[in-house]
Amino acid sequence: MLFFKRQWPIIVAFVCGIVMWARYYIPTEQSQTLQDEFVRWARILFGFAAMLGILSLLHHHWNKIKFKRPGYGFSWITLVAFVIMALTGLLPISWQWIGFAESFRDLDGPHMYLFEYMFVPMQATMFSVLAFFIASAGFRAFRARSVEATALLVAGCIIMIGRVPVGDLITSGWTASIGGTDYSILPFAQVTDWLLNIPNAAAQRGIILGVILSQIAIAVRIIFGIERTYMGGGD
Amino acid sequence: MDFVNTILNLDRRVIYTIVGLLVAIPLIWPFSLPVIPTPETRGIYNAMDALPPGSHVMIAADFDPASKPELLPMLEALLAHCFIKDLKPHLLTLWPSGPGLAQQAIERQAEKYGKESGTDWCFLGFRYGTVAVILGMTSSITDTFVTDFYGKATSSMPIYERVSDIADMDYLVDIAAGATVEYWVVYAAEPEGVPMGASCTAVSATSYYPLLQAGQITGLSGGMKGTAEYEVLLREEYGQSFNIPTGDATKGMDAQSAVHVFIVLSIIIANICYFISLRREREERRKA
Amino acid sequence: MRKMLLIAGLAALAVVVPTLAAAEVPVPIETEVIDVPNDDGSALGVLWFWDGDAGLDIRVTVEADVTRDELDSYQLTVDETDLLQRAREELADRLGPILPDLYEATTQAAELQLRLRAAESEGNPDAASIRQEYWQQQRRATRLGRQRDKLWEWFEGRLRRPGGDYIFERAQTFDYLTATLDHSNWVPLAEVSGIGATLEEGVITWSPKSEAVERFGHHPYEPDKVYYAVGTYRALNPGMLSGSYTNEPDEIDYTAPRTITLNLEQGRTYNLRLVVERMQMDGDEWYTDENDRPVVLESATFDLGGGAPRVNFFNGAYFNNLIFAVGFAVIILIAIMLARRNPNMFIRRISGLEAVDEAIGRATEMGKPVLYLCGLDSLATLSTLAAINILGRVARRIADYDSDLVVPNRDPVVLTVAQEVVREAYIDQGRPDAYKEDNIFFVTDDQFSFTATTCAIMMRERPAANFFMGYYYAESLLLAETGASTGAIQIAGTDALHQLPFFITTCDYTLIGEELYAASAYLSREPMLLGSLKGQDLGKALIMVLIIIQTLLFAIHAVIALSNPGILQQSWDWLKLLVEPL
Amino acid sequence: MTIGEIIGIWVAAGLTLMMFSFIYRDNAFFKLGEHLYLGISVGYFVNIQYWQVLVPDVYRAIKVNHDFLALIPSILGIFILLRLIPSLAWLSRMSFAFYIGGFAGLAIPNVLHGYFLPQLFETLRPFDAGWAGNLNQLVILLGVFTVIIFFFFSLEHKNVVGGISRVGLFFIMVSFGASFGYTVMARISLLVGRFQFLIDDWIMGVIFRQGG
Repeated sequence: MLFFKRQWPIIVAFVCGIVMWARYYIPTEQSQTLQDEFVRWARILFGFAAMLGILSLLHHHWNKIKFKRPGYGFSWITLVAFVIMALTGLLPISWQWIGFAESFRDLDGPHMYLFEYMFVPMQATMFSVLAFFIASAGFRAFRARSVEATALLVAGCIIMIGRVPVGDLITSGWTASIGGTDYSILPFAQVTDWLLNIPNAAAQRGIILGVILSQIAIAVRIIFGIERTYMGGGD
Repeated sequence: MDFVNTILNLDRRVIYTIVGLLVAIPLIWPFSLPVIPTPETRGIYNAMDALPPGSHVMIAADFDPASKPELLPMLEALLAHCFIKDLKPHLLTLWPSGPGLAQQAIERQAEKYGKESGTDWCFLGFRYGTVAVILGMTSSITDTFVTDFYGKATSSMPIYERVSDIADMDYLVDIAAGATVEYWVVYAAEPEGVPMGASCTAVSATSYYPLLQAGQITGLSGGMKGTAEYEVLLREEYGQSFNIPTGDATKGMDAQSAVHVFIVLSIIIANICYFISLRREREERRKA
Repeated sequence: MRKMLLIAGLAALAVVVPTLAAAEVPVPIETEVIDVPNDDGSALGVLWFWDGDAGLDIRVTVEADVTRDELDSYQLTVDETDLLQRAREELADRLGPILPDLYEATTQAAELQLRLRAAESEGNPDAASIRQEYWQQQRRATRLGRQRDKLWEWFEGRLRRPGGDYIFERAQTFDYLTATLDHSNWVPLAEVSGIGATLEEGVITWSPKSEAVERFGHHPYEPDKVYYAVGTYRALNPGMLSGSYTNEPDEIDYTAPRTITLNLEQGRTYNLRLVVERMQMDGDEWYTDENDRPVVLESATFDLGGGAPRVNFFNGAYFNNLIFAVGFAVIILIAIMLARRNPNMFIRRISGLEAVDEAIGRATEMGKPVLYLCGLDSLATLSTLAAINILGRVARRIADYDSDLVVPNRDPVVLTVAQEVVREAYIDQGRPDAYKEDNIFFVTDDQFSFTATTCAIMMRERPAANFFMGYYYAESLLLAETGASTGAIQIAGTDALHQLPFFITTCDYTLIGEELYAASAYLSREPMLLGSLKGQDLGKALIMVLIIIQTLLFAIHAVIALSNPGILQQSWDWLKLLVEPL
Repeated sequence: MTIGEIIGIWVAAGLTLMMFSFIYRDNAFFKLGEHLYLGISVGYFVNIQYWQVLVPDVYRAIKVNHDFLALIPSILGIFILLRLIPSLAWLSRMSFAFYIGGFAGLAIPNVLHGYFLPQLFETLRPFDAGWAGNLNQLVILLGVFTVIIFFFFSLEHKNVVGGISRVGLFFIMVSFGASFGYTVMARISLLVGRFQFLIDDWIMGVIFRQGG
């Protein structure tokens, strides 16, 4: 039993990993079929893995209510909203009464109505709140504490101006004529382009090459059974 | 309290009010700053525009409502571009909360340009698995998406008469709020040799410049500005003949500019005040 | 397509009198049919050379002979034919009454929708009743549509055998092939040149359709030669030929394709020929007649010989990939093995870590607590593990200095591990009595509520030092800003690239990306982390060596090789073998 | 505009303001909104799950296409769900090992081919783009090299190496600055989007009944 709990998953990971890796270099039809079938299975597995997240979240809120943990009232809201949203989509309900009918195609019904008027505004607002905090942090916390932070802030400000229409306006607004050609005094747009396309691309490439190496390292660790975090705790 | 201390201890609510006003006022009374398209966005536009009519374009709408203002107008502009040029878009999403917005966008545009689902376009919907889905489509689209979003069998659609996998596509666009651009490049565009463009949220725009620089993607549209540029490019060329209204992203550019200027100024002013106060502190310490 | 085949027929005539035609169209002087290397045995490669430029007005089509042998594999057995016949009849019986209704309902719904929209925009009071009617029709159409789809599903289900064999499809293919062979044994595999294509020495320099370019490859033994890969041909749809193809929705088979793509069969020998045609020109483009078809002036066919697609068992184009992949894997495994033997491998100083002691010292001086966050992710994330490792070190220092450590948590599992690590640290330093379990607590798992609570703690207790290690999302800004406004020393470490800028501008020290892993490996000395860090370093060293070589080559070229510009190209060709993705 | 839409827009506007109340401080309205959002989104995902995974990949595959091979991943999928039951949690390892192992194997050659080699290739390309292009390429070469040195942990950052790594750090900072500017832009775009909704759809469209 212990063999199936501990060694067996490692063997499975090793075999799957090596096979999927080696098949890449083999161009036959069977090798392609192998990958297609694996990918199809994986798709179904991904679906179930996503369900795991949903179930554990519901479980968490259910427990909160059951043991009357602080703030359990809010968990009721989550559960009720979940049930309504789920049922409207799973059951063949559609808007039958006048007034609601024309706003959505019959295919959608109340499910898409809730999506449009509740899910979308709340998710969209969640992160837009940060705009206020960024502005306040601009005053209160973004400081040029060191040379590095200064470089960062200067580049950031150039991008912020150069990547909106104001930057174009400044660039084309103030020009000086040298030898018949107009040169911009404050070429925000050009400097922004250069910053993004050259130094930024270089730094990102350096980082990416490193990240790819670490991705490969992790993949190798998983295949050879050295990295086992995916197995979870317990024996 | 003098100026320096006032700035350094400015109440949050003052700043919040200013930001709120700076966003609201340009939206009510726009001053219509000109949006000048950058070469990055042109890279996508030109590649799309050069495709002969009847070409197949795969558009992945990998975003959710959290980045709706940045990317939904881009999706609509791309779809409009496809329909204007008689290209056949294959729309899908790898994000579970993506289908809702994508559905609205494609139905709106298809209705406007009078295009048929199944012949002129196909909305494949969503499947779990990200990389698994992309890899599946490199071998067969109709096996990966057996049915489209509306539950119709894809294998019997006229649009899949001539194309079977990603390699048959003439162009790929990923509209991404996350890291999906990498997956599309690594598992689809690069191995299948299909040119690709990327439209992403501003947050991740910088990380795709190496891809652009190496020619792995033909163009890059970052955030609401990129979207506004695309809208402007489309309107410049087809606005009159197809009656395209000013896009939402273009309308938002005034407010965007105003707040940017405010934030840049506030960072500069606050830093100057910070250094003045630092020097004062040092002087006081020297005195003491 | 029919016309196309007629053209092919004419071309066959032209062979009989080659002296006439050959003077008009370019003659390929050397031809060869090869198996396409590195593929799954589904394509043949065709090579040909021109004497000079072929010109814009030349169309080239590769054709293959397909004989009736091909039909055998699609032939249905008697039982299958019988089954198909019965299923078809039953389907027709059941669909019969539905289809006219469905057609009517959809047309009416579409009509009503237009009327409805018009009525609404005019503010017509009838709009409500039209809407009622529209919805009635729409619902009817949906219901019938669903019935039709169900019937199709049933039909498919009856004819599909386990393992994916779909009788209906096979029968169709059989019909397609029969129809094709009734016209000719020669089927076009590919039309190679379009408008503007120039063919020089068998190399297509430009082609109007991007897909065509991908079909070119280099000859495996003579890389200067380019072949064109052909792997499919299109068979005709018999329904299409008899003119019954319509797009009406009441036809059962309304989505039937006009042609079908079939693959060349592995291992079978095909005879190929090249049809070269000179087209009538209209400026730079081919002239098209009233049927929108180009006009052929002259044509000739040339036998290419036979060839059979073969399976290859190794994709030679991926050889450099294999070298890199195996190389990295071996390096990483060896490095981990070495780290197991010697856990004291060298890792450079990391300045953020050095600042830890300073920050804790200051907190002790001021008599204030230290706040430590392990990020917002679960234990499955690498950076959370790194944060836990660093927490151990911080806790040890704090136990020495005798100040308070506050650790709010978002994940219950991380909480348990964090408590464990801190308790161990206090015991190690001989201060088990100073350990306060209540200071390491669970807040809530809601992202922003967690942030708000943590910010409230910062404002209330005013810790002298804040540590933000692990993975963060959009809340990084809120946390770091609040911390900065309380005047605390802040040290952050994360691999969340998008959040790093906020930490860098608001914190005193920041561990950037991989530095966090390095710090964790440095502190924990775990062979897996240490070994793979070392392995990756070797990989980076390789990249750096390549960059240096390239720069040196450039310098040499700039300084001495001006007299021999070929040197740079040669060395680049050599380097390209290693790094070019094919 | 229908009654349904009007009610919808009022609800959406109310929820938007509820989420905005977090600016003032963490309060009951925000918590309410947050939990409501959680419930709605989970309900939405369950639907996606059902219609886009269970129906096409499991039900349709087995019932319609008689593809009984699909049973194996379905069973493995149920194993994943058993992770919630502690005594049977170990069964989920089988499924995780299968797909995490397989994808590790898939990733190595694919990432090399699609990402690593093209990026390396582009970095090492010969200098042939005119003097401005060459200069830019030199900057890129320098940037990539110094950034890699910065993330190189087997050499002490002293003397020359220290100097080089500091140049690398400078490149990283410029790139982070760009990312910083862009992130600010993203957040403001979202705010602009919300204000567009509040002003155009709610205040102008519903309250003042103007426009479409």
